[in-house]
Amino acid sequence: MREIGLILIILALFAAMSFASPYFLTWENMRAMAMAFAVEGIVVVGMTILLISGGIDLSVGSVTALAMVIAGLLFLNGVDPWTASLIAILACTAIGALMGFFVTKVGLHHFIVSLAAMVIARGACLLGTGGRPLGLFTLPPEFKFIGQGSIGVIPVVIVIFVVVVVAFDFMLRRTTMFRKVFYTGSNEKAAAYSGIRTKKVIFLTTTLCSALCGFAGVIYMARFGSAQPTFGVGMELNVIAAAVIGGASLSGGSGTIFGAILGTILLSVVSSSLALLDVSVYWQDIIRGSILLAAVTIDHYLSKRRR
Amino acid sequence: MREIGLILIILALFAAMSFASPYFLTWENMRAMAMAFAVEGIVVVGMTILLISGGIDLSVGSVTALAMVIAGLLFLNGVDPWTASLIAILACTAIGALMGFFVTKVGLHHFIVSLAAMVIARGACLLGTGGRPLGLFTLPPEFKFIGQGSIGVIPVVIVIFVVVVVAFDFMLRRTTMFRKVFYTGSNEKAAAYSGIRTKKVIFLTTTLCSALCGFAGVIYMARFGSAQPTFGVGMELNVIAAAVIGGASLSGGSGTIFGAILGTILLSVVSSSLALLDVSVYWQDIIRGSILLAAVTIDHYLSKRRR
Amino acid sequence: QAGFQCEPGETYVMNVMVSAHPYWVPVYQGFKQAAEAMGCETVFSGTPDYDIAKQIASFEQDLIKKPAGILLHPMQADPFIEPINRAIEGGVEIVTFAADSPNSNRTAYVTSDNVAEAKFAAEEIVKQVGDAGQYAVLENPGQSNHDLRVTAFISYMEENYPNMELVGRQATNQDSNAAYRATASILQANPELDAMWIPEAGSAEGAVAAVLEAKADVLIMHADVTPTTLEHIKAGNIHMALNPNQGIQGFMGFVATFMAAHSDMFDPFNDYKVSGYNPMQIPFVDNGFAVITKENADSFDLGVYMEGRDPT
Amino acid sequence: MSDVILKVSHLSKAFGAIQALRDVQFELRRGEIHALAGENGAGKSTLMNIIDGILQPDSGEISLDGRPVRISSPAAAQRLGIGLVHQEIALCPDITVAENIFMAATNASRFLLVDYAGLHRRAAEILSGLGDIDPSALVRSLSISQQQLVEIAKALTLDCRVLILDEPTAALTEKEATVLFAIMHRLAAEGIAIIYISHRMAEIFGHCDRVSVFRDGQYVVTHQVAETTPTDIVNAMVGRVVDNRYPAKFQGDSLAAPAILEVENLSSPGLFSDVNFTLRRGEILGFGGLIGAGRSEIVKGICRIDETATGTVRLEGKPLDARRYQQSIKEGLVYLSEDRKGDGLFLDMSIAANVSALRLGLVSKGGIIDQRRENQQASDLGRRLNLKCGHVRQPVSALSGGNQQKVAIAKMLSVNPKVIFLDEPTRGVDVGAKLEIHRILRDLANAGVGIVVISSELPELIGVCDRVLVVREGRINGVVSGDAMTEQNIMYLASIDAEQARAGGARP
Ligand SMILES: Nc1ncnc2c1ncn2[C@@H]1O[C@H](COP(=O)(O)OP(=O)(O)OP(=O)(O)O)[C@@H](O)[C@H]1O
Ligand SMILES: Nc1ncnc2c1ncn2[C@@H]1O[C@H](COP(=O)(O)OP(=O)(O)OP(=O)(O)O)[C@@H](O)[C@H]1O
Ligand SMILES: [Mg+2]
Ligand SMILES: [Mg+2]
Repeated sequence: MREIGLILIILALFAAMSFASPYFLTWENMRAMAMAFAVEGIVVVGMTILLISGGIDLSVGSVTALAMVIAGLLFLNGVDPWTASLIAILACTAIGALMGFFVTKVGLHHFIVSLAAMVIARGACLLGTGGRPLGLFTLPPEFKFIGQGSIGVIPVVIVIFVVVVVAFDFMLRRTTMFRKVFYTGSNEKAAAYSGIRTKKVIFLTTTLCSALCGFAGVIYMARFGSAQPTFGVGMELNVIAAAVIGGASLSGGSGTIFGAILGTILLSVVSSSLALLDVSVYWQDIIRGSILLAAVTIDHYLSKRRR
Repeated sequence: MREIGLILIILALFAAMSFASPYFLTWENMRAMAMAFAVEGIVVVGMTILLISGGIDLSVGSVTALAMVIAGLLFLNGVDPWTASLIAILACTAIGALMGFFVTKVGLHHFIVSLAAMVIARGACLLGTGGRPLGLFTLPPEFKFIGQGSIGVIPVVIVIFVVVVVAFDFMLRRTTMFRKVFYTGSNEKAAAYSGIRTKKVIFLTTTLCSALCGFAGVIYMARFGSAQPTFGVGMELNVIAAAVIGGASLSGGSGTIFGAILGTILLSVVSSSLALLDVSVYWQDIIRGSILLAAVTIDHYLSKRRR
Repeated sequence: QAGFQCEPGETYVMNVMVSAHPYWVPVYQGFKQAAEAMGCETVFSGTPDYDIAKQIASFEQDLIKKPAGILLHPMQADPFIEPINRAIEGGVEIVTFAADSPNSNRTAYVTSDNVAEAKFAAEEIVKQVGDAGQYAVLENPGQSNHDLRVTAFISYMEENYPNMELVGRQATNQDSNAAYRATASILQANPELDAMWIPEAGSAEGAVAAVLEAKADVLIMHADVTPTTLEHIKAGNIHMALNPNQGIQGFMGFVATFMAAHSDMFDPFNDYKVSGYNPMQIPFVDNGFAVITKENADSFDLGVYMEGRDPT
Repeated sequence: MSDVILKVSHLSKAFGAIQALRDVQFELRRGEIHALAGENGAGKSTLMNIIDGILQPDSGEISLDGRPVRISSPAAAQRLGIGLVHQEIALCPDITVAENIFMAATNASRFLLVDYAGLHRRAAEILSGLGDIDPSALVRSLSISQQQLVEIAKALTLDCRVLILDEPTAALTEKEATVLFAIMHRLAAEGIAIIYISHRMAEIFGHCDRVSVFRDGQYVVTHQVAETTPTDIVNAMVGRVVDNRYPAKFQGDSLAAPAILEVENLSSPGLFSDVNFTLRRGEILGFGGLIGAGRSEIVKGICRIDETATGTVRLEGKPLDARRYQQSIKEGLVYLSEDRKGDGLFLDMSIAANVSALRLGLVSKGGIIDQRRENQQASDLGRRLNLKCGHVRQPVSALSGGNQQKVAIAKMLSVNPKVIFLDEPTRGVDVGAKLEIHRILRDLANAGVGIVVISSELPELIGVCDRVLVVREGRINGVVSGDAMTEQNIMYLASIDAEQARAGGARP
């Protein structure tokens, strides 16, 4: 399994951290750390699938924010939060479909199309809110429950995250539908010559990624009880990095959800750990960057040796 | 020529803007617009060459900032500004070389390596300055001349920009040295089979890109008379977008400096125009993104028809 | 014609960076109200980006239109020296606000006193939790006013209340998810944490979510305000917010710019005639800050304030 | 000075668990054309890659002119005077033909600037002898056989003492191959030593001086060509006696059998025009012609891979109204591409995933892939085609060229199509497997599947097909069948316009 290297690195990090801080291996800390990456993890799932199909999406951060803004505005205008969320997710899906259109029908590159979408979606957030965050304190408790509640001791957010990850991981590994994503990303021409409608596949992965951003945005809204038009700036690099650390190829054709989530966990746990140890802010970036580099280097050698 | 589409689009934009605003076609406005992209244009040159060789660099913004910070700190500690600048450029070159090492010797992907470099270089900026900009008001006038002076009516910055662009454009088109960059990016295996030391080529393009960032950073310092640790956040996307709009391929093997500079001009003139027209900020992003998308779509069709 | 009146068509510009940020909205309203009172035109300009080169370009483009004066929020001090001086030489008067370019020839600087805010916050925290305990701060390295709020706070605590211990100091850069993560970790490491000081509202949103989730008893104070933090103040989750008087900042900013442009109405007792500088020199105007608590929170709803007003 | 220029001794190389070369020896003499023969995966390309510095041996020694050398990279090999034409085409797609041809020269150039005019002039000179290729075209726009010619042109510019050609004629027709052999003989006469790898016995016996045989990564034997026979070589390759006859042809009256596929007035501007033919039940139809004649394009037009082609196609009497290739596949038309690397295979995916790609439904249930069935399918077909691989979850990229081709064919055979179009199906496939493929095709034809074979190898066309359509400049220039199917007739039709010939009174 390709992911063993990453698992070992994460375990090593956990071991080191539990020596360094008595608070690390507590239930509360694990819970807090998981909450910090769970929602972004949903976006990582979408990005990974898109990367496998050979695409990329720079708009994830602003599309996520747009979902919050749309749902928030609708709610403030009297729409019930569930309908509002559904509409917001559909709107994000439509953005993804539009990007898919420009990529597959017009023939532009994902990078440029999603860059334009990133700017436009951010603009829509600003236009919708006048740049001001929306306070959604009045969201009904049963809606807030998605973002803030717990089932037993497990936060709902984490349950949702696990369900999404497990479902997509299974589908990506096993279903014929998602196998076509691999074929398309591995060699688009060969896939077309195998009777796969590659443009449709790329259209769908592009759309799916935005839809998952919409879903994540709605959860963020329930969680923070607000809609921030500037939410998720720079998220794209983090999300792509997580997928790539987890083994996804930027040229398409390979990657796993499981690996990408491990990448997410690695990045997030490093940040949380630096905060837990109260490392000086001026050193944090340097340490974080170095750990990232060290981790991928070690993983690279580990996976080379196993081959 | 591939660039004709872009030239037409830019001309159309100029024509539309000179109708829309009496201030557009003034010498002062042209000067202000050119000053806004000239230094970044130098970074675009480095990025384009790197993209052609098949690489990518996310660290350009923070490496540029680091050059300012290093040169600024040295100057404040008594080093003369020319020596300080040289050391800063060398330091950035060393960062590029280090990235090149991780890419070519260790075998990691440019994306991840440069992401780590981006975080580390930003951390170094914060560490060196404590997060506060360095005031370099006392820089000697002959040094400030680089950034603020004019030769006749032409600002020195623009002269430098034009020289760099013309020189690299010529070299990339005509010299045997830079043709190898195309061969390597187009098909690394084929290039290697022809005896080209492709790793060396990639190492050098990676290093060159950072060196040009260093150079740009020093010019920025002379221009602003200060060193800002937070300078250039998000610059990478802008720079890559400019190169891609100008025809560079993200999978390597094609691109021109001339095209990339046209891409830079397009992006920058759109921003400047929106500012000049006092378009509501809440609309600016939406308009900017839409123009970007429209421009690449039109360019795409124009270049398809010519084929 | 009265002295405090504009010529027809006389225009004043307010130029900022990250121009979609809601902070500018009430400032510009104050600016506009002053302008209307004096029969002047106004323009809101700047760059939506956090990019100094772009802000300078937009500033220079403002100059091309020859306004009477510009109220400027310079993203960085020194890069603006040359453009400001060139503007003034070209007959456009410049006043800075919320951030300064002290080495330039700008005629006035209007701001809230970040050090005063920090002192007030420190005193309030000590008043609430006592003078021996633990506190943490979130910060945003590189943004000068946020930096000042944090550093002044810490040094004031260290000097006056040595038994207050700083146990967490994390950079969150106005990102609520980063603030959530950092606060959650700080709370894990410091279950006894008493108070937090946060220099802006975006991070406060994430921090309060983490505090609520951990069911910790932590007193949160922050600067600036958003609708969400406002609700948290009303709900008692956030103790208090300190908000600069943006309206005064804009109003005084306009007045100072206008006066700089109409300096001929003023003949002070000094050497300006021989030295050649603008007689309307006002090194520092403090626009003050408001303290937002559960009781007065309703007055700080920007949405309500902006109803029926034109944002541009 | 001995006339041995290159000597390899005790060379071994393993890829993980696979021992590609085991204690190999080999000797090459100045001025000889030395053939290498061996089944797919025997290790021929691996040995060549080691000699060219692309791979490093695990152990063993290479000496040049009697001196041991370490060849660390292709650049080092070039300095030693070793040039290699690769089995897999490796050209820069976004660069012009001329620049591709002179890539090595540009690399070694001591001049600062590229002399484009000179490059184009010299490229045109070299190409003029080989085929009709514009030196200023981008390589991306060439067909795979034209790319193969560019590869050869590239090697001819190298100033080398040892020239290695790894299956250069796999996708070339007789005409181009003849030109190549003439050049090879000229070079050999100048004292250059040539290693020539091919699965075509006729070429080995027609043009080479000596032949060395490899089997399973081991060196077997070297013969003077004059002193051995193709049968001996084949037997040495596979280690047993091989029955190398083509399978029996279609027995019945081909004109009376019901039509499976009828093509009428098929045209595509600039590529081909007015193509008419009928494929009958039980027959194997061949397409002959020179490189760039348009054979591949015609077939792509029929399958709707080229969506702009106009004309009627009837499948089993009913008009086929597929607009896209995907619909053609559903109707039962499949196409094996001539460019296995470019559009035939998913190189970084497993053998099993490649084989199942055409119809995942066969190895899945309710949309869920059953990996066991997928593996089973691949290993069954692999066994039939004598596929040499570690296991079916291995990536295709780790296979030898011929074995990759077998995977591509296995993929076609995994579904049950009505008509199969095979474009250069046995490109790079060894003698044994080739026969097996021919036999499978014949069995399929007998079972009622329509088979169309495009091949540049005339003996194969003649041996396998019942009828051959000869294409010239996008038109069907003639049909040969039965005893008229001779290399001469096909070559004649391929190169001379039939109508003009009739008018001029010439006869085939
Ligand atoms: N990169 C690789 N990784 C793993 N195994 C490899 C790799 N390259 C070659 N092999 C294996 O080495 C063996 C020899 O392959 P090689 O390409 O030398 O065969 P060949 O004689 O050239 O065959 P062909 O006639 O099919 O071209 C094969 O079993 C092949 O699977
Ligand atoms: N994508 C393309 N763009 C432009 N021209 C093409 C393209 N593909 C093929 N051609 C041209 O169409 C002509 C017919 O090519 P085709 O591949 O059908 O020939 P062929 O008879 O199959 O020969 P080959 O042995 O080269 O495959 C050639 O001149 C080729 O250069
Ligand atoms: Mg081979
Ligand atoms: Mg062909």
